Amino acid sequence: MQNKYNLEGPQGTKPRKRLSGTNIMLYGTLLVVAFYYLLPLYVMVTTSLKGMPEIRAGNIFDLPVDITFEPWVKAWSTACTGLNCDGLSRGFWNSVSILVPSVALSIAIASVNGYALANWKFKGSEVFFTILIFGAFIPYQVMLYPIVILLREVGLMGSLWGLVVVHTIFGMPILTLLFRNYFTSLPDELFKAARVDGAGFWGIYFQVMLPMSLPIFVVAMIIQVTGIWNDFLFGVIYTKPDIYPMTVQLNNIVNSVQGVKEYNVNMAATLLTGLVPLIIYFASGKLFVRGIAAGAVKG
Amino acid sequence: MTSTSSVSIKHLDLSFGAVEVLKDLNLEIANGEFLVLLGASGCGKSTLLNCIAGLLDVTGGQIHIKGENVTWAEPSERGIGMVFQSYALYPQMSVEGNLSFGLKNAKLPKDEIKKRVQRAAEVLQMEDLLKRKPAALSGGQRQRVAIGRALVRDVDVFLFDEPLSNLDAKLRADLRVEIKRLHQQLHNTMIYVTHDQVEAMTLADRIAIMKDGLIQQLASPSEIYNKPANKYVADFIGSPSMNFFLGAVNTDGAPTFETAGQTIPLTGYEFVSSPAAGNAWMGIRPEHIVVGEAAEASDFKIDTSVEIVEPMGSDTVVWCEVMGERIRIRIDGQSSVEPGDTLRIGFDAARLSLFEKTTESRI
Amino acid sequence: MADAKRPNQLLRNLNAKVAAIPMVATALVVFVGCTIWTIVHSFTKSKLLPKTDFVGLDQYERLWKTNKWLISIENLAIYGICSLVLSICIGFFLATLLDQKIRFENTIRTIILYPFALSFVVTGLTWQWILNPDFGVQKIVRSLGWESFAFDPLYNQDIVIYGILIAAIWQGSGLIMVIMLAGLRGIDQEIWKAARVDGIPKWKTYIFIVIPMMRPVFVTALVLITAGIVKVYDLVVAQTNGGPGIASEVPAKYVIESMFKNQNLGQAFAASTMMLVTVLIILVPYAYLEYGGKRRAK
Amino acid sequence: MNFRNALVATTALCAASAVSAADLEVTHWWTSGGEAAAVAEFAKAFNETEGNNWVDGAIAGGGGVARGVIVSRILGGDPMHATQLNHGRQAEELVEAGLMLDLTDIAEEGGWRDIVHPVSLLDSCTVDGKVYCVPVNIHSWQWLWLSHKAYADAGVDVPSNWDEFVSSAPALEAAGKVPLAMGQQSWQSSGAFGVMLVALGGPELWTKVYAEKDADAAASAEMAAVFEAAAAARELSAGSNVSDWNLATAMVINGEAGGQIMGDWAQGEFAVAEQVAGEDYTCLPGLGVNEIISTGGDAFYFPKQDDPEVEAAQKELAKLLLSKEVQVNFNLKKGSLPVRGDVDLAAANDCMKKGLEILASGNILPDGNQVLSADTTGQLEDLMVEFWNDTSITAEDAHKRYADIIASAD
Repeated sequence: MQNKYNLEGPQGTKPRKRLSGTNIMLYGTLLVVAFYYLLPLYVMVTTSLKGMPEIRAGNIFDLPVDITFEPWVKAWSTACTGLNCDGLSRGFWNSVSILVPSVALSIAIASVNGYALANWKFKGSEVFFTILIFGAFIPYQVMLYPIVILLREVGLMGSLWGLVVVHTIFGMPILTLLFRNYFTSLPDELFKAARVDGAGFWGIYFQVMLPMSLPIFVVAMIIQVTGIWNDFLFGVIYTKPDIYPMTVQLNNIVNSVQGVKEYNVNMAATLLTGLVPLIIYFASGKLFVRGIAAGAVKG
Repeated sequence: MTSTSSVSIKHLDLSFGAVEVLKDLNLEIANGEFLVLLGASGCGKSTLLNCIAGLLDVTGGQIHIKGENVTWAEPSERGIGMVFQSYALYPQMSVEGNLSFGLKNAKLPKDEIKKRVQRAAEVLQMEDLLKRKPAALSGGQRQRVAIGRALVRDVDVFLFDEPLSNLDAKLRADLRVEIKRLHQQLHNTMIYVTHDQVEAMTLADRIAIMKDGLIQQLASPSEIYNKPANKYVADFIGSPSMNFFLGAVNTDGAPTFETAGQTIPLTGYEFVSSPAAGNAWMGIRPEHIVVGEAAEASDFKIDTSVEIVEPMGSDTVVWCEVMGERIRIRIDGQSSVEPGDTLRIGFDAARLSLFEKTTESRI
Repeated sequence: MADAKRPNQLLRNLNAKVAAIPMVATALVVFVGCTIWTIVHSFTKSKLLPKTDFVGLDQYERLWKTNKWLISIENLAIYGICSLVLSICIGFFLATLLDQKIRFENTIRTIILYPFALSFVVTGLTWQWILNPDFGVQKIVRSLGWESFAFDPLYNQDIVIYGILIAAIWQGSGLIMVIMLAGLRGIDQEIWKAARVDGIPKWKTYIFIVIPMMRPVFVTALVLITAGIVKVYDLVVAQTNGGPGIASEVPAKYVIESMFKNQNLGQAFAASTMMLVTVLIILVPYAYLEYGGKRRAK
Repeated sequence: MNFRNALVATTALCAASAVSAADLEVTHWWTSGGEAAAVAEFAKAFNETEGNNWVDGAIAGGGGVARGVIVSRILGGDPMHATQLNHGRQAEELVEAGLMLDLTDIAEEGGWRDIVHPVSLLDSCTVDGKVYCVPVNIHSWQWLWLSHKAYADAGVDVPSNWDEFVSSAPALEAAGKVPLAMGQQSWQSSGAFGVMLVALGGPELWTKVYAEKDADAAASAEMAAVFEAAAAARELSAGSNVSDWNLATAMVINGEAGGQIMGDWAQGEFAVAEQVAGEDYTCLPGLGVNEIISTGGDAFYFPKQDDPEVEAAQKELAKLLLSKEVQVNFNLKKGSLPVRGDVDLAAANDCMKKGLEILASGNILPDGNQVLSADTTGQLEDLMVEFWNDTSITAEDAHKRYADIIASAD
């Protein structure tokens, strides 16, 4: 044994077994887990790239032999519901035109609510907030029908704006909570300083709070975009076929069977519908995680 | 209302629900005075400051600033500037933006804003920092900007809410001097909240010591140190804190204090009123107990055995037991005392503080 | 004394109050108002249109005599308990795996969480496809030579709810994992150092020290999952539409079908009121523990 | 292009006044191949009229899903301009609430009472002497569709009645076929049972139970026999895993299944697959036992609008739906029977002709939807779909629950 100081026994870096039993177990388990979670995505993608004969002959785990994009084209632009054969594309644009105002409106309202609750408490504000949070847990079914009546009374039933209002209402508890917690976590002294500097309710909101809150707005946006995009129940009840969002359109296309069930088209349609939230998810990375953790942990 | 008062607080009450935080508080602060509100956390000192600033709504009483009743006025209308512990700089604005935000809200003309920002930057020696964001500043620089933000408002009353507590010891000492210099330069009224007695002693013209929403004593630093109004103030001010003995004042003949079989003559003690017999606390500060030759010359002397020695460089704190109490004695840092040594100590009656046993107020 | 005028109490913080109008309106009109409206109408015999012919508890009596509702409740209970236990166990287990300072942590977390971004409709359709006996898992296992292998949960009355469960766990366990991981990361690292110095094995540290410390995180996860369980609807509609037969019906679906398909609003309102009661049974003890407890501690 | 369409559609929604008077949004749940082809005939005919435009609002998922959407939209104050609904009791409350357009004037003008045959269809559209809907076709449930290919493969003759069908089942099973194809949607289960009731129990029993809600009849021994038969049929459908009715029909078309009990709309699927009645498939009305058909069918309602121009267009569409040419074209595609007795269906195939004959002979019953409330229909469907899918429910159990539902029906 050669060393500078002629020491005997263990010295220096402790040798590590790369392939220790624990590590094999650990990574083995993770591999199995990753497989389970990825499997459906793999099946969706491969099925959507196969032709129907190949699907009938082979099994769902085989890679496609003849890759065809036909199902994607069909799902996007020609699949039929009744006489409307414009595929999911219509639902896509409907979803977009529902999404944009809903996200903007719900975030605008919830952020101001959260700000008022955090910094401008008034008599009863906590009571309303408690009701609001409690409302997040009321099953939607309880409120479904009365809301039809409410929307009728304000003349918004079946319109795009009706659905926007519904999304704003049901997004409000979680978003208000998110913003309230965030604004509460900001140093109180900042708010005091701004008041000494003569800024009012809106002045502080726009000039002091907003510029500091970009991350939380992004988080709220992620929550809302995925939530609203994925909505099915409100879309089916509060709109009409013209403005059905993509999830409803997807369910329609999959359930409008003409002749044979075209699994490849269905899977392509399913993937297309899932694409927007998936892209948001993969692009936003940590913020997404932060968003759902923030929305959830302080529930 | 006196015309010399800058800030005057009358019968102020504040309660949060059932919790009374401030109770019938009265305080007159003279023009150009540096007043420190001192107390342990939760004593109501910051609350009082927030009330003066208008950041908290009072439950009862009045607040006057510069002769005007501002009890219901908005913070920005009160002619105050405020500096916070956490600096509270707007993180997304440059230093210049931070300084000018309040002025813009007040809709001052552009060139006036520029002039004032420039002047504040000069006073605080931060001309070259104007374009930076707060994140790019050190703690000391940030607090200077925060002071600057109060400065540009050109106000008569400055409110400081523990402005140095977030800084490390050395910076704190530097900035303390700077605030003192600023006060000497500007002659504004300053109300300064802290829990640090060194800051209070060094900065204040007067100190208000608060406990449980009440002012315990409002006096100059030296009076507070030498003649604490009650046992709480006596205990709170001074480090290490005062030693106390429980005993009784005897007025048969020359007044004496008797405890643990010892009789301490009180001949040199300045009683608040004529001495009365009864149970009382006797307090003596560690630095007022002398040893060695000086002890021999004292009004009262006694032998004691050293238990623990804490050398601190400039001086040494010695712990020993005297008359049934464990006490601290501050002696010169160069003296060589070892645990187990016998030490002769003594003190003068003039240096003592006596407090009535139940009310704990000075007698 | 130059007294300023005392501002009107109602007008104080006026801007804040104006800004809170949407919240107040939502809270009062939608969450309180609509709920009360529904409960009141659950005591009527409203059919297609809401009416106020009160019939007492008739709707509830019929509800609890209806097989479909009983099956719905039973399914909800099985689904609820299983998904609660499985989500929390799997979520916590995965979180501890990811907490082992492994390589590719981000990749693996991304893989486990991505289903959460997908809607229940997408989830349901995907798993409907994978579990299809003629094309999916069953066919593959059979083609490997195990001819008698049967795995057709979506076509088998007795296990269909577990087929839905598989999809639900796939979709939702990532969320629980992330919450648990956040909880694990929030634990003071010195606990681990102390456990190592004391020679306590890792698994024991997790079970006896870490889990008790993460109580609030578990409670959060519990509430979150429960709230989701009661609402389960899209997944069932997309995956089985209640079938085979009525073997995978759930309360939310019962409500919507009574409401719109069977045109029996009173029945729908009674069923949704029962759903609300279920949520209350879960929520009230939680709120009491979380907030009542804190208040006492103060 | 699609993008533009979507934008046009959504902007049009935002400003109701921008909708041209002649754009009519029509909702229906005809989404299968044959159905879509049939409804296209309506659209074509309507689009050919001056300046009018059919905006299709198909809703997938069958009547159960679609009715909810349709009703909630009408109640929500945002009605479509015209909609399919089964006539009968489903729309009762909507009419009573004054939400539907009164068509009495054009009905009288067009002499509907004389041309609609059987006239009971118009009666179903009439509330308090006023006409609120247009019947467009007659659908009968009572058909057994048989695949010639399946029987040829199994080497047995195509059965000519239910008993033969049951006795030929083992041969089909031996050939790897499913004797009876059944979709798993609840309305199919309930409908198939209704067919067996009419065929095996007889029309009198049916009328007593469904129309008169006679609890004793519902609990009777005759009824028990029907349940036994249904339980036997359940065994025959064990291998049928599909959900949608047309997928079950596809099994018959492909020869994977021997037969299917389904309404005459199944014919549309055979037509789309270019199969010929008598050659590729056989249809047995009343399961070949009791040659009786029910005269249910679809009707169009026109929710009230404020705009007089729209109302004019609605009435125009209403008239059009009953016109001879449209009736012929539509019903040929749909596989249903026309509601006018005076049209020439020379192009009709064997099965339709059989239907027309029975219709002419007067062996008709009303449809379940005409006599039962949606609520009772829903309860029966729930029971039937459960019974049909869960072999642990015995015929006796199901019968008992069935009798309870009928006893409390309104």
